[in-house]
Amino acid sequence: MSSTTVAPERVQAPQKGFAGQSIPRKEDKRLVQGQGVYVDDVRRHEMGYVHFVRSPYAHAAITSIDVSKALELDGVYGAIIGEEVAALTDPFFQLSVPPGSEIKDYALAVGKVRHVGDPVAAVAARTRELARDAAELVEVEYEPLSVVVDPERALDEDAAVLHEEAGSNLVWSGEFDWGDFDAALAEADRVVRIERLHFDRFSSTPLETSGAVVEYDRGTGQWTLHANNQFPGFAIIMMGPALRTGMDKLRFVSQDIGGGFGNKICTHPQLVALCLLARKLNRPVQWTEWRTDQHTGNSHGNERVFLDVEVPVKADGTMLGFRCKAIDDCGAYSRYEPLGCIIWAQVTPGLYRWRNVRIDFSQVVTNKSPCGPNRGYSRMQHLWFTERIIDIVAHELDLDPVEIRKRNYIKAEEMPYETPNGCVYDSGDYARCLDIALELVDHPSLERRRRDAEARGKLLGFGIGSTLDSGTNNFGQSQLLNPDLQFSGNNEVATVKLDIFGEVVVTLGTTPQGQSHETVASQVVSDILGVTPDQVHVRAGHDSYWNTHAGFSGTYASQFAVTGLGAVSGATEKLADEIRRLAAVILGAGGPDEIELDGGFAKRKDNPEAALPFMACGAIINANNAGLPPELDDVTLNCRYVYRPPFQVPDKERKFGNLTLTYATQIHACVVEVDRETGTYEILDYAAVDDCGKRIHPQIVEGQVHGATAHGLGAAMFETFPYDEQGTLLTANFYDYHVPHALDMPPLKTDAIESPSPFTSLGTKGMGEGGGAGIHAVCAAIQDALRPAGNPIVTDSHNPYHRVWELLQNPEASRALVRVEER
Amino acid sequence: MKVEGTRSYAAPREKVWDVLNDPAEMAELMPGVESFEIADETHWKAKVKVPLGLGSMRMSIDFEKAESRPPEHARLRAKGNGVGAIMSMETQFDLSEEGGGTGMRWEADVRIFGQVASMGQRVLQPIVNQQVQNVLNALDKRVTATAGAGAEPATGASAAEEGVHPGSPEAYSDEPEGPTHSTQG
Amino acid sequence: MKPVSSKAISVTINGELHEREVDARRLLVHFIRDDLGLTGTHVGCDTGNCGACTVLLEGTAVKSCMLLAVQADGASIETVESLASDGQLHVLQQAFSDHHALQCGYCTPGMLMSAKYLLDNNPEPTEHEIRRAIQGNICRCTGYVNIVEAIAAAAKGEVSG
Amino acid sequence: MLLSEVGYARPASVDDAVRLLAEHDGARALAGGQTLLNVMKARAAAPDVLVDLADLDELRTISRGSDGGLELGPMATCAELIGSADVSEARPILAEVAAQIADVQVRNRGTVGGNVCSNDPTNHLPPLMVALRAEMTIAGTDGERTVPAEEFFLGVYMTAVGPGELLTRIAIPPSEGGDGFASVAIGADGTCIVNAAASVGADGARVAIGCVAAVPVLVTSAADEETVREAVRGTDLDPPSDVHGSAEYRRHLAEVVAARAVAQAAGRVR
Repeated sequence: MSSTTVAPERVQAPQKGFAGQSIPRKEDKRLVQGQGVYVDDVRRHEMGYVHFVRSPYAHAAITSIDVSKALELDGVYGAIIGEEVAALTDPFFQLSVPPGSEIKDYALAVGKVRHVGDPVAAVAARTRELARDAAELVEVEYEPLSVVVDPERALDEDAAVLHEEAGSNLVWSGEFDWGDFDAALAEADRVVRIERLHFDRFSSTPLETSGAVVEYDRGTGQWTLHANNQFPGFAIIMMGPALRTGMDKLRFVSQDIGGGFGNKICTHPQLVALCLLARKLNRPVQWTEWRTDQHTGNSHGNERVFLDVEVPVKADGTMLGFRCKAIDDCGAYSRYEPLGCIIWAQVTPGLYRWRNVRIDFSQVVTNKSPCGPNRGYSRMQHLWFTERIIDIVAHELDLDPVEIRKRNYIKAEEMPYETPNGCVYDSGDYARCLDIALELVDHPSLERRRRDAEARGKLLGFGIGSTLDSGTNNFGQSQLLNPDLQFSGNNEVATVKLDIFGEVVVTLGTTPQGQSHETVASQVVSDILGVTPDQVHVRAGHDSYWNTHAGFSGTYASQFAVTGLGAVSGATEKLADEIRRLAAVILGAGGPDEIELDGGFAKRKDNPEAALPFMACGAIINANNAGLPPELDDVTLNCRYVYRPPFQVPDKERKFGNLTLTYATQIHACVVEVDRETGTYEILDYAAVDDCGKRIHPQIVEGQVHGATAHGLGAAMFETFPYDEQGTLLTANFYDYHVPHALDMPPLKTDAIESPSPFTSLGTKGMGEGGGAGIHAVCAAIQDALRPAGNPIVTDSHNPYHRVWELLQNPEASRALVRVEER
Repeated sequence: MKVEGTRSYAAPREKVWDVLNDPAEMAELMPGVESFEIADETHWKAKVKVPLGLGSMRMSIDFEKAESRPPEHARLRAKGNGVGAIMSMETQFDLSEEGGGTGMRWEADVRIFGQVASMGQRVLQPIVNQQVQNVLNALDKRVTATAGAGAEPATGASAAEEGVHPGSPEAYSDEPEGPTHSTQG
Repeated sequence: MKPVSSKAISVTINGELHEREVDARRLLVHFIRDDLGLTGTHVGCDTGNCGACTVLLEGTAVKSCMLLAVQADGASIETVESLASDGQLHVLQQAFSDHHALQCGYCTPGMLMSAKYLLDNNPEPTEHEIRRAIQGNICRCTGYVNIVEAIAAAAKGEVSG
Repeated sequence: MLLSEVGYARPASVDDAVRLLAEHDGARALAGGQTLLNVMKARAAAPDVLVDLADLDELRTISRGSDGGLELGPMATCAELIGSADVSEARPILAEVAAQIADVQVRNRGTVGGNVCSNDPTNHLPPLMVALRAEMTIAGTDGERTVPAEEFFLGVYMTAVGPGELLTRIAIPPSEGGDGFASVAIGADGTCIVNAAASVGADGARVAIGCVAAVPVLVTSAADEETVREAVRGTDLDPPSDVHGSAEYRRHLAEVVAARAVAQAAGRVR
């Protein structure tokens, strides 16, 4: 059985109340019975099923589109093509400065297609099958153009340009220069140079694909989108101007969402096409993305190349920083981009005391699926890079990977720690987490196990992955990319009310996709109101008409534990205060301070017998309010709170400032065994130690650790989105894109410590995106294992068996990418 | 994907040329041709049902004769549209006299786009080889038959037998006359 | 005998007989979801890999996206909606909740049906047998850790409530 | 994904099935459907008529042949192969390999006949059939014929079962020694990158390698590792490259898994 260790002595004892306890999950009862309502479960009378016609070419001019044969098919309701979209909508707002800002991105391809799977038309029909049949009858003529697949060639003189308006395949570029890298070079005893590192393209591919049922109300001009978009705040900001309508005309509704992992943020193009179709056909339209479409045309994680890396190192192994040129590939369109060009800076030095960092960063478009946030967005790529630096330097200088980490880790006593670019790491004890991870994988026995493996003809290796999960963005960082952007800070909303029969009703602005918000919110609310979680009704899902919708509403970027719960606790405190004020008047107490909330009653502290049940409170305000004194005029027992984290706008000149509020730690340790003959390998032992501050629900936190780790291991071993030279995706479905199944996953050992965040009211930190640690740990372990086989260097984040075999066959090829210069 | 090879026919070069350059004759050679339409001397169209074992794939293919130097060299372009697949092919061959028979050097550059390309990448190359073999075998049979009764193919092993369906062993044997070299490209 | 493009079929699902005319090409999963409105059975892929559509056909676990509805004519099928009875969760459902074996819940119905098929045929599975039994079901949230624990607990009858 | 329109028939006898297959151009037998329906969902191939073999119980039997070998009905599922006492007595390798195919649900539906007749180059059973010298009986409107496994597989998705024909029986001779199977797959029991099945008897090793060509590649040699490897090298394999492995990697793995399969088989010689 997978061992799951929880060591209570390491964790603070649960405080009084429900927060800190693993209570039964509220969501489960409906979900285990198949009673969840996911987007494809939503039905509307006479709705049309939509199928998108997609490009078979990676790059081609559209010379003609003819939908007439499709429209002749019995049961087909209608179609829409790019030209119509161009006439009826404006291009989506671009976040970049020139040249990226000039990109014209529409709901359907206009004039040309830029990746395989780019939608060129959409048809709606009576059944799913008919919609598919009709899509096949749409005749599209293409003039194929030359293709840009390799991001390192995208800016070549002779490279085809995807977006002529931009005049270049560059989306954004900029210099980040913190500390004094030249001085660090001068101070170094050695400089380690790495020619090229590559972070591979993959995505966490939620099991439920994207989709929506869209209705249009002619009378009010309002669209209702039953959509599984996980960041409606962003979608509405993108869609409103494109559709030339007001924000309030776009109502987003969701209940259960089958996983998101960031991949359901950038669905706004498809949603706009559906809005147009619903209006044009005057009927509800339904779209569920096919898995193949999800892979070819939705949202991949960004691919990134790190070139000409230089790492100045002192004789004792202390690293002074690094320099590199990074090229990020965002696929064919910049939909959430270029935010990935700055998000990594939340974790600039990784977990290390590196003070001097210089990165020349550029982002390019290529003829591949557009990218978007993917669990660990942009930080994952960067943290993989910092971990590779650590392990390659250790490898080359023959330093122990544990020792070099401990020497360079930021220390617990240095917290809160300001990074070279002004981010403030709130709390954490990396070395302690590492010690626990080492203990879990029985690190002292490593050399013995190595010999045992050798005796069986195998190569055993050990690797560490250390990452940070930065939670609660300061959207002001967008201004470091484009000073004209008017985004900063962050927010989330919740309302908590006491209803007429005394029910506590909580409404969230978040849009959960499996993160258990109903449960966790109920824990926080019940502790404040003195009721049990069972007595707290948290509305399932999200509805932007619920008055709990703010500009940044949604669930992404490890938001909830701080931002979402900040809103919940703020609203609940307001409600508690109102109840106390009401009860003080009714019970004749001296003031609200003399009232306590306990067991569903508001009681006088000096006389607990004088108690007003919540039901009475709710009834008085809502239904029996004659004769209440004027000082209660503002008591509604329906309290809304917007949580705003304490952020400043960063310094645009220096690209300096605090970009996120909290930093959760993940330290993973991994033992692999490689088969020399075939390059196949197996993870024999795996430990994940997490520190996300105060845990409201440890079991849920652990579940997030398991899931994020699985994503990391999948990306390390199996999951990749490779393209051939004509721009065809080679893993367009789950047959070729191998997602780890139960037999592929090693037993996971988990443990946790709690370093409460000093910056959040509950001491919590956002978490859930730390899976990148798995990629680093596997890379490091493979590199360690292969040491006796020619000492190759792992330079790619994705290491399937054949790549490991190639490292074994030709270790020199990778060794040639690394040089150590003695000073 | 490039496939190329050489082949010998026990028929005079003019005979082979005639078959290869007559669209109607070629239509006979291709498996699964359902209809055929000649637009002009250098352009013709075919609707085919490519037999793929698990079922067939319908495709409409436009052919264009791009280059023609009788009786030794010709180059042909074809572009096919099917469900989930677009095929573009450029093929050329050179005929030389070989004793009483004809030697042929041929090459084809085949590109497949669309869903089939991503789903079928690991089998596309052998499938393209199979299809090319089909055509070559049928050609062998055709020129041999029309060159006169009793004439044996120069290399007998590859002659298709009467009544053998497109999945016949002859069509896919790994003999040297099949594609001798394949590269992704 | 002539091939038909649609057919009247009768299928017993969760004990209830359903008679419908269906196109020959309609997949069983769409028959269950769209025609009968039993939306607990999910679709997660195009290729028969993910197992979210797993149902029991005559007591045997199958992926309902790799069967035509007409193939199920005359058969008896159980879906996730059959598991709980009289408001009482099935032991597997309770164990999944106890062990936090679900997050987004999308794979859960298929996972439960695969687990039920396992325990119906092997009441005391080893961990490896459990993992083999759910190998055809992809979960993207849990890393399977808690799912494996939940099935083991259900097999032992160790559930709350 | 969704199928194109298709005709459907479920015949009650093998004769009816053969007649349906012969009468309809573009008809295809539907066995377990675990490959065929997926291909049809993608519309990568579109049979016009599906002839569902579900009611043909005579195609579902597993029994001992008169020679002590096995007679497999092509409609026997992988799960039935795994659970068969006859199989575990006569040629247990069949059950061992069937247990590595895909997953529980697929093994419950997927059939032996479907696996061999689809002949995807990554399938497990084609090389095994070749290694075990299986004999395939094919019925057509003109009667039956029997084809040895090594002549049965003709190309990707192509077998000796022609239009209007149906595979009706697979005969596996009794073991003359030991059998083995080895593969390198994507993850545990995943799609094979290269696989090999071997049978070792008095006359040496017979090993069939899958995933390296359109059809299983048969190699015979002495049963020691070096000779097997040399024999595999001697076949001049030209395997395809794809996302899961280069041609070079597959060529190398072919040697490794062939040697491993033979070693397993040799270790089981009684």
